[in-house]
Amino acid sequence: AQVTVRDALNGAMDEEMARDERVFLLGEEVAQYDGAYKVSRGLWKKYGDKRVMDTPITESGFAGIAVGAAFAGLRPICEFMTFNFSMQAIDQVINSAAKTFYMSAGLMNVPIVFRGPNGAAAGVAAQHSQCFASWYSSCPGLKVVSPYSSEDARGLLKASIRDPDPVVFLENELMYGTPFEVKDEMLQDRDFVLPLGKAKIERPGKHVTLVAFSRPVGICLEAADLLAAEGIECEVVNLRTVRPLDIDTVLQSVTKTHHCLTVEQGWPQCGIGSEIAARIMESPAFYELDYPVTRLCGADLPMPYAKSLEDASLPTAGDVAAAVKKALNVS
Amino acid sequence: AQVTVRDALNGAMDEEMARDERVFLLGEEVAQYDGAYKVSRGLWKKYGDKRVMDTPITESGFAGIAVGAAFAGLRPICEFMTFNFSMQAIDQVINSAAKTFYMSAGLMNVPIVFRGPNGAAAGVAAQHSQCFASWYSSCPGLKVVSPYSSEDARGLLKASIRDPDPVVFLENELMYGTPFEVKDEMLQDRDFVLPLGKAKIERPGKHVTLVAFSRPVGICLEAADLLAAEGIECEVVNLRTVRPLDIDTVLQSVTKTHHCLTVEQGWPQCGIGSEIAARIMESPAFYELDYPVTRLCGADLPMPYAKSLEDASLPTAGDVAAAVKKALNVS
Amino acid sequence: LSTEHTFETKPSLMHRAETEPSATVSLTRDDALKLYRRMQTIRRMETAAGNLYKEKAIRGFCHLYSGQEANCVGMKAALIEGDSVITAYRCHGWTYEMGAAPKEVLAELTGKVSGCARGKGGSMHMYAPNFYGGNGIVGAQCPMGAGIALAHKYNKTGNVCLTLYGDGAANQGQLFEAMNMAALWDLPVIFICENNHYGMGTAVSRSSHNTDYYTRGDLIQGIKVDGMDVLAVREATRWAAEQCRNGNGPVVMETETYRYSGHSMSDPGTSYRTRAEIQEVRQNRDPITSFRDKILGADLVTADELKEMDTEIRKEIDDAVHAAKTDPEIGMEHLSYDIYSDDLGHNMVRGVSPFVQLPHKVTGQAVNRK
Amino acid sequence: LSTEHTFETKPSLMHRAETEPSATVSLTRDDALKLYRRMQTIRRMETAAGNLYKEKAIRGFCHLYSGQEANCVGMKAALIEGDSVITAYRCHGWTYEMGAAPKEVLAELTGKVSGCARGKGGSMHMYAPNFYGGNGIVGAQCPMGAGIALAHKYNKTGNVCLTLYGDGAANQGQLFEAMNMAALWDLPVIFICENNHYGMGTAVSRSSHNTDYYTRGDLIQGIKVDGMDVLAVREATRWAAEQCRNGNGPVVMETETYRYSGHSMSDPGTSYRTRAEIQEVRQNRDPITSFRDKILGADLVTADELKEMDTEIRKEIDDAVHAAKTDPEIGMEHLSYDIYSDDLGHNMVRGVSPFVQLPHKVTGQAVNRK
Ligand SMILES: Cc1ncc(C[n+]2csc(CCOP(=O)(O)OP(=O)(O)O)c2C)c(N)n1
Ligand SMILES: Cc1ncc(C[n+]2csc(CCOP(=O)(O)OP(=O)(O)O)c2C)c(N)n1
Ligand SMILES: [Mg+2]
Ligand SMILES: [Mg+2]
Repeated sequence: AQVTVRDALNGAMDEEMARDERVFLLGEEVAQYDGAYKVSRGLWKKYGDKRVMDTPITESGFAGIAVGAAFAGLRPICEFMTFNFSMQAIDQVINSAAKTFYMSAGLMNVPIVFRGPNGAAAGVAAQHSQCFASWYSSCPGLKVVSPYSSEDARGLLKASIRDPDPVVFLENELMYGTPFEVKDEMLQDRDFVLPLGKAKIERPGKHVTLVAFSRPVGICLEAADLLAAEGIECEVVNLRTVRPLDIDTVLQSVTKTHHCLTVEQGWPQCGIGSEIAARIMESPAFYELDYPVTRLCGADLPMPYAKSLEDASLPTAGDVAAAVKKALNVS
Repeated sequence: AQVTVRDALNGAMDEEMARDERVFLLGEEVAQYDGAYKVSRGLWKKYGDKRVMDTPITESGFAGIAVGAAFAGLRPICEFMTFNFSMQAIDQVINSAAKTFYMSAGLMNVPIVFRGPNGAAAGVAAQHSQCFASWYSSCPGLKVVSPYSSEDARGLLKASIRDPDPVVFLENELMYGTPFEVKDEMLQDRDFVLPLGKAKIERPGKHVTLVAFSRPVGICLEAADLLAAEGIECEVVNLRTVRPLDIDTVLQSVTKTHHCLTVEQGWPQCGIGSEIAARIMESPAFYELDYPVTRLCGADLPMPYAKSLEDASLPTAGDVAAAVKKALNVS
Repeated sequence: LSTEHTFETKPSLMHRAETEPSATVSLTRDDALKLYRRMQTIRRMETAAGNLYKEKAIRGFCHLYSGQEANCVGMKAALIEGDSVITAYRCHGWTYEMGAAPKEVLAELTGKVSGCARGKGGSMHMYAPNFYGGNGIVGAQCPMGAGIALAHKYNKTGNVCLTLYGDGAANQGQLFEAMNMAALWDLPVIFICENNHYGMGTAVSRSSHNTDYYTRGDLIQGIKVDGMDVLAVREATRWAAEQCRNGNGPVVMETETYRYSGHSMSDPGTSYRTRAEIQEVRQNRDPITSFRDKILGADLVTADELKEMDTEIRKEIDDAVHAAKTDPEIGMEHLSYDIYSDDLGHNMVRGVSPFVQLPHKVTGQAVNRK
Repeated sequence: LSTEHTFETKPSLMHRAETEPSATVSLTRDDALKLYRRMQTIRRMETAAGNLYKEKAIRGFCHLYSGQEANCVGMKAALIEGDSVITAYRCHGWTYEMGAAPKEVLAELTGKVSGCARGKGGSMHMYAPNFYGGNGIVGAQCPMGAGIALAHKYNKTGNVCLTLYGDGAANQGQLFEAMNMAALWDLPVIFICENNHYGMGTAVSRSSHNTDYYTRGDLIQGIKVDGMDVLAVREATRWAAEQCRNGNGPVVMETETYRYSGHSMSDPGTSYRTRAEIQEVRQNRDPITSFRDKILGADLVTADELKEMDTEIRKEIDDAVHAAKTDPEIGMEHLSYDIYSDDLGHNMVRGVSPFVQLPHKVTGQAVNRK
């Protein structure tokens, strides 16, 4: 059936709340307003005040409350209205949630999911457009997930909620309304979980590997379509999880295609693309490369508001296609 | 003369405060206590309450106050007792300080320095040992500086205080007491500033390039000594600034040595080493490499407390030397 | 026509204050015209913004100030040269009050080069002299405002900084941190909570365990004023500013106000409150209508004068809308400009791929460069 | 010897509370012995820790609790099965109170495998059943404590969570955020400010515009108790816990106390306060000496008993010190274990170079895994 990413996320939360009494959702506007982006639509009606809690606009406070609740055995889903606001709470995510299991030598695991839209939306300017994938992915103790499709959204969110450790779950506002075909058996299976830390080949191809996560997977698929018309076959790797990073799938693909481009919307420096380039370099697959890894990233500047500038700040399918041709030395 | 890093930092602040009435220092314990690590020793006595301000333990509040003061034309030096605590204030650093000049289309620049010790110290465990170089360096609008020696400390801090834009200045607690020889003319020159964004070749060499910043520069120099005994000549690049990153100096060196290792104490994923690897790959110098870029980093785990584990979490000169030999294929 | 009239305002509520503003307020004919014009201009400007949003000429967020006009207009009328202001994203009215023309506001909303941030900031990031934005992160402007006040004190300017936030933002920890330091250091800052009863869809009683925002500075003196009465607001602000100028700052001020539209344009604003509630405020407490009635009743102005003024304002806004629609966006080369306040030269800013290296230069004023 | 005695304590100060704890407190002989033993054990343990630090057997930070013993001992004595506690880095006393042996505390300080976090957490990160640390970031434990209380409420356990912080931490915004939510949601949490008069080198009057910490929960009821009197602390905690258990939580509690040592061992602790000040407290308000005098005076115990107990305690601590010094550190293979609560297998954790790929497995209890 056709399912939007929003509905997939909503269904995943609904099912996991039904399955496990300890799972609850908290965040700004998640309850009575049905979520700022309506991702939690209907959940408050169904589960009530106890399980779906509207919080004041106090990220550091409610994230800390969520972490404390997880210490004490509950399974909070902590929604950030957007991940930009998670900066107010990032100390709780990193120092309280991610590090405690190790600091306690394996005593106190912290089963919590921090979720919400991440990265650029449309016309929301510099303070509301930051991608946090690379920051969070740098931190041991966290798992960092970023779904692309509705299948991803469903399977990865269910897995994240069931995961015993802190998961940062990076969604994309502009994908919420996008419908994807999801197999009926996946939808019907209440235990449909995707493994965290495993990438998915979204499209096989033999000439070049495109590595992406979240919305840029779609951009890569679009680029692959463009290029297919010219006889270039792209293999599109949807990372799904950026920590642990499924570098093996990337390496296998690169070993086959001998070319690799990474595509993300975050800033270039110390981005996910940088990490992939470095890991490829550190692996035997490196010697299989016919052309250096090319990173496509958000431009290295705060996001401008004006539409033309905004458009130029993010890699497009055209940019990807052009970079692929450059890598393959075709014109 | 021999000058410790602490005294170099102290002198730099002292001189800049004397030079520009708008410069003031605020932070926890910076005034009456002379600084938790005594970096501001004597400044409160000399400049008084107005220019050296003890704050409550409210990072987000006082960092925001500092940013506001910079908006209004002052030149605050905002000390974080350690950068671990800057996570409570990181929204102010990124969203308020770094992005405003661009958001205002060049109207409102924000002349502020955020400084304090960064990264691992000794025996302070997971919450007090994080390196923030890669996070901050990813953000356009910021400059990110990380000195190694007393010369660096003096010249870079003076430059940062004079800089019209927000600078994140990452020191290292374990270096504060380390003495370095600093040329007298540098000490006497009250306008001794080092350019932000320029690396320094700490030691020339022809076989391999070691790239580092902050304390690991010393580790590289130590490794270079070890290796020199075996006839291996390392070129040690002290980055000094991680944003803007002086990749040209790195590329030139690599073009000469054909081998590159990066050494940092932060976590590997999306680290400064990753960025350097990726940038080299994207440059013509890439084709000059005889061996892939090797990253030495903090181990991918929260910092353990026990000494033996802590020691094993950070790259040593021995680790660097072994990796160099591997790269050069010597035993 | 009379040249001056004295009105009775609803007395303010006070917290730990030794003095209080007078409830009896005098208004000159000139000021009556000025206050009316400014409130009406903001109302029309916001209505135009709403329409531009519906026409999709404005993207992203668009937080209208309609209903709250008496706040910025009354407060600004109490300020003196050099006083400064910082607020959150609901900033169109304030940007206008602090000196931007309606056209500069509307063109910023449509992302055009004639906007006050040349289209790079957008709805939430507007600036003007002594006006420090337009800030998009809830609560962040609160310590920043205290910092601006610190600069006033440091430079002994005798000025104050108005630091505005909403009832939702009022729960942010950094506000308490800022208040504590402001109180410790006697900063000339007025923390102003514009209580419009909702933070997005959350009513105050669900976000704040104490909804008397003017008392939430703890030992800091507080005042609550009718935010729908521009004269009361002006008087309360004068009182609060005087406290600060006399070294008795900071002050916490709450204004009781209301927003007519949804939180941002995408919010219909009717799921968490009734249409009747909105209607009631519009009919009985509208800041402009009530002020109009007042000044007409007091013979400070004539209906014709106001009508004429309305026509002028409509014209001004129509022109601004036209410009906002037809002006160009800033040139593409500006994508990589004004990131830092020094020219960095060529190839200094990476675009979306390694093959796109852009130049950097400074084209703005960089007011704090020297 | 009597089996029970009634003491008068200094009445607590109350804020917005309808009831208050009785100042008249009864103490059984058994409890007298127990409270004395526990306070004395902590004192000796901390003295030993200080010595170990001076011998360089303890690295990094070492925040001693000496002077504040009546706090954790009095509070713990008021708790019931299942109540929980979270505090900051000054956690040795609490770790002991919540069930860890002195040896487990001291060995953690020396980074040994017999430590309560097997040497991986160190001074600031210690845990025990229902004791959630040992947290190194000032203020962070405050919302976490509210979250633990949320879990109690959620699970209808009837338990409370004591959430401790210092007078310096009391200014942290996240505390106000947590208090606001705790009040909105009636969480069974007692926010406890251990006011030892200094946050590092900063006296309360320089960090806090309102130093009556028990009133800083705004509408939340507050109580201030003599933190040098273990009986008063126990009574106040009972009262506060009862409020929470009756659904009248949260409560803010301030204890007036004192730390004898510097902030951490590297701070001599004498630049910001006089030696005379410390001496005065030691002589006139020491929680152990004063309690000793009290229970001896009331014939609840004999001097010989206490002396004997002191000898036992000294022995226990000496043994603990010996173990802390001689026990081994955890095996090197644990460097890469227990990062996540699932075994991940081989080559899953990168060491300091790409040539070092380490295995991951779980060796701890992972109490929340199921
Ligand atoms: C830290 C942070 N969290 C969440 C948001 C999203 N957000 C924007 S405005 C708003 C509501 C603010 O309400 P209030 O403070 O009452 O101001 P009003 O909109 O009523 O003027 C929210 C939740 C944000 N911008 N920043
Ligand atoms: C967010 C943060 N900022 C700064 C520090 C450094 N620091 C550790 S303890 C401390 C003083 C805390 O004083 P107080 O809350 O009174 O507790 P006490 O030490 O007196 O028990 C400071 C500044 C920290 N750990 N975390
Ligand atoms: Mg509001
Ligand atoms: Mg204290």
